[in-house]
Amino acid sequence: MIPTVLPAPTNARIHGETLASLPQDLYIPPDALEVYLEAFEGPLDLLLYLICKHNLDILDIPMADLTLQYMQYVEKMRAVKLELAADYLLMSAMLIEIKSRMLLPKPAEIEQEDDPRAQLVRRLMEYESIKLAAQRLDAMPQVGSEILVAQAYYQQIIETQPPIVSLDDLIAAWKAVLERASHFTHHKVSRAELSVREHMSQILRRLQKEKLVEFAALFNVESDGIAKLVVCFLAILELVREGLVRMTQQAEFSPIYIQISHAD
Amino acid sequence: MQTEPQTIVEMKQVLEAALLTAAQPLALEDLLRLFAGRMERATLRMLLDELKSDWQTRTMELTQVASGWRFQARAEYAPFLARLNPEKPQRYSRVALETLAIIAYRQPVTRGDIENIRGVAVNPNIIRQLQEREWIDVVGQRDVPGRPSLYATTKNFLDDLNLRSLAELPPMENFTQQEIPLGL
Amino acid sequence: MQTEPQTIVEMKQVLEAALLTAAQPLALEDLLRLFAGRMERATLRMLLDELKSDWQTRTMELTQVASGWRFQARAEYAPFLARLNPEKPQRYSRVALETLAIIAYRQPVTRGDIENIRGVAVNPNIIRQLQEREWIDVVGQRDVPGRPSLYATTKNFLDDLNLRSLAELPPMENFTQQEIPLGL
Repeated sequence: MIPTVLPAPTNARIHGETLASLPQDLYIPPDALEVYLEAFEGPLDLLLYLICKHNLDILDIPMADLTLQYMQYVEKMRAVKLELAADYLLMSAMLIEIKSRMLLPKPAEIEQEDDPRAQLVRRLMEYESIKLAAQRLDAMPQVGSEILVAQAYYQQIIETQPPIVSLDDLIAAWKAVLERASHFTHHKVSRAELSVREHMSQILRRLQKEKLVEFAALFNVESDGIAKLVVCFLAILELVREGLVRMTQQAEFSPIYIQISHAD
Repeated sequence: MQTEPQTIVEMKQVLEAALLTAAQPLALEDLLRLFAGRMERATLRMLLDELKSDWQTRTMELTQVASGWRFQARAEYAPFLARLNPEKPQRYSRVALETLAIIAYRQPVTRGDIENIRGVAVNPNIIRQLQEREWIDVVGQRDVPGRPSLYATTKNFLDDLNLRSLAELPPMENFTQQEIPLGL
Repeated sequence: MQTEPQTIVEMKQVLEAALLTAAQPLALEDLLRLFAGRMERATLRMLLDELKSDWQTRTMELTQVASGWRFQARAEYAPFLARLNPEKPQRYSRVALETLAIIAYRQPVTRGDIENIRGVAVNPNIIRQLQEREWIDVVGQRDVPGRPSLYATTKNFLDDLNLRSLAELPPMENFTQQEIPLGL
């Protein structure tokens, strides 16, 4: 493969110091030009290559030489593969601009102006460091090739979980029930405070265990506040009304007893 | 280049590393490739047997299945491993949720009550499902022919919904007053 | 029902079984689930350290990467294991690697940023390729006209490169941050 015999430059020269050995000079067979050009990853890559190949100092680029060489490559490129050239043409424009700015005489008062090459140099260096970083990333061991992760077999069993019910689910369900119940107007949905209904269940639970409970014993006068006592009383009345419990009293002023209603 | 494993121990290590990291069971042919042709089948079998017994009392067992050898976690660890990938919790059906809501808001109720309110027969499985979850229980029987069970919600239900008492369920009275003619 | 592990040895066995079968790194949260909430984070860390040193001289090493803990074969076994899969997973092209390097070292970046650094238009296939590998993802949009997507590397990328955090990436050659003395 042709690109492999064209080691793209990884290191340029900085202040005359060579960071890596320079690539050998090129011989480009005409029919391989396209492949060769594709070996470059863009105008910056090509510029770095030219700087490297011609042993130029990246910090003191002779713009005339560089621009000339660059234009030669771009011409070849245009001849072979036009769609490749757009980014390269943009760079030519930039190079020519830099070159012309350097040729213009500078008035004394703006002598401190930045070297017009500075931005290009920054971009070249940024790109150079990204190229190096990319090579280092590529050299790192990766899961799937150098790194193999333990993945022994295990018999999967599914731990079943009970369905989750949120308060919102419950309320939505209740709303749906009420909405539909409104169509059955013959049915009476009695209205009672929820706390009353809760007490009804609690009293029933207690009566199942204790069979017969004295009325007064259902009230926890010491600990429950008035509100709770009232709720408890309402619950008993509701239980009686619904025929769920029976109240008995042997004689006037004798204790009242409550028990679950039994058919017998 | 890597030096080839020389000792029995080193050979077993190569086998162990391969079998622990393989996504599929490895056939004898695969395992032979590990040693680049410098391994006899008989020796390989012997090594596998040794490796198997090395792991006898450990977390994995080396087993032979149809397509080859693999390490697998011993069955006793399966219940723990299952906790890593819990099945997505299911949801109750609409019928079940409505049944639960009726029991919560209108307890104590019989199946007949629930049927009256919903206008359809109650599936006994749903009642059983809620009982098994210990969210509802029977708190008595109504004193009518057939003595139907009265259902109410339990403490467990309150705990699971993070409520201290039923009174913390949002009151639906405003809603019901508008929508339903109440039989007071 | 499974009895919960009681001793340190039993707890380490549950951890080992989970980590040897996981295929993906397991986060501390995952590992805590193995014990159904009956494990302190500090204890878990201690157990992991012990497990790691138990395996010190064995075929696998317990390592911590960005998204959690995993067992992986020691590097010395890689050449043998490579013989099992002679087809090397494809490495990325230079373009893809440079794009990845820019995202890794300069994140979060837009396509425009990548184009500025590389001086060439970004091939959308390369971005897609890296996204499909779950090495990069979109972490937001830059608040400029067009609201271009901002790309960053993922935990998966770090996991696959055996890193715990971006700080462990090889340091970048810092030509650009120095003042550039120009030969005027």
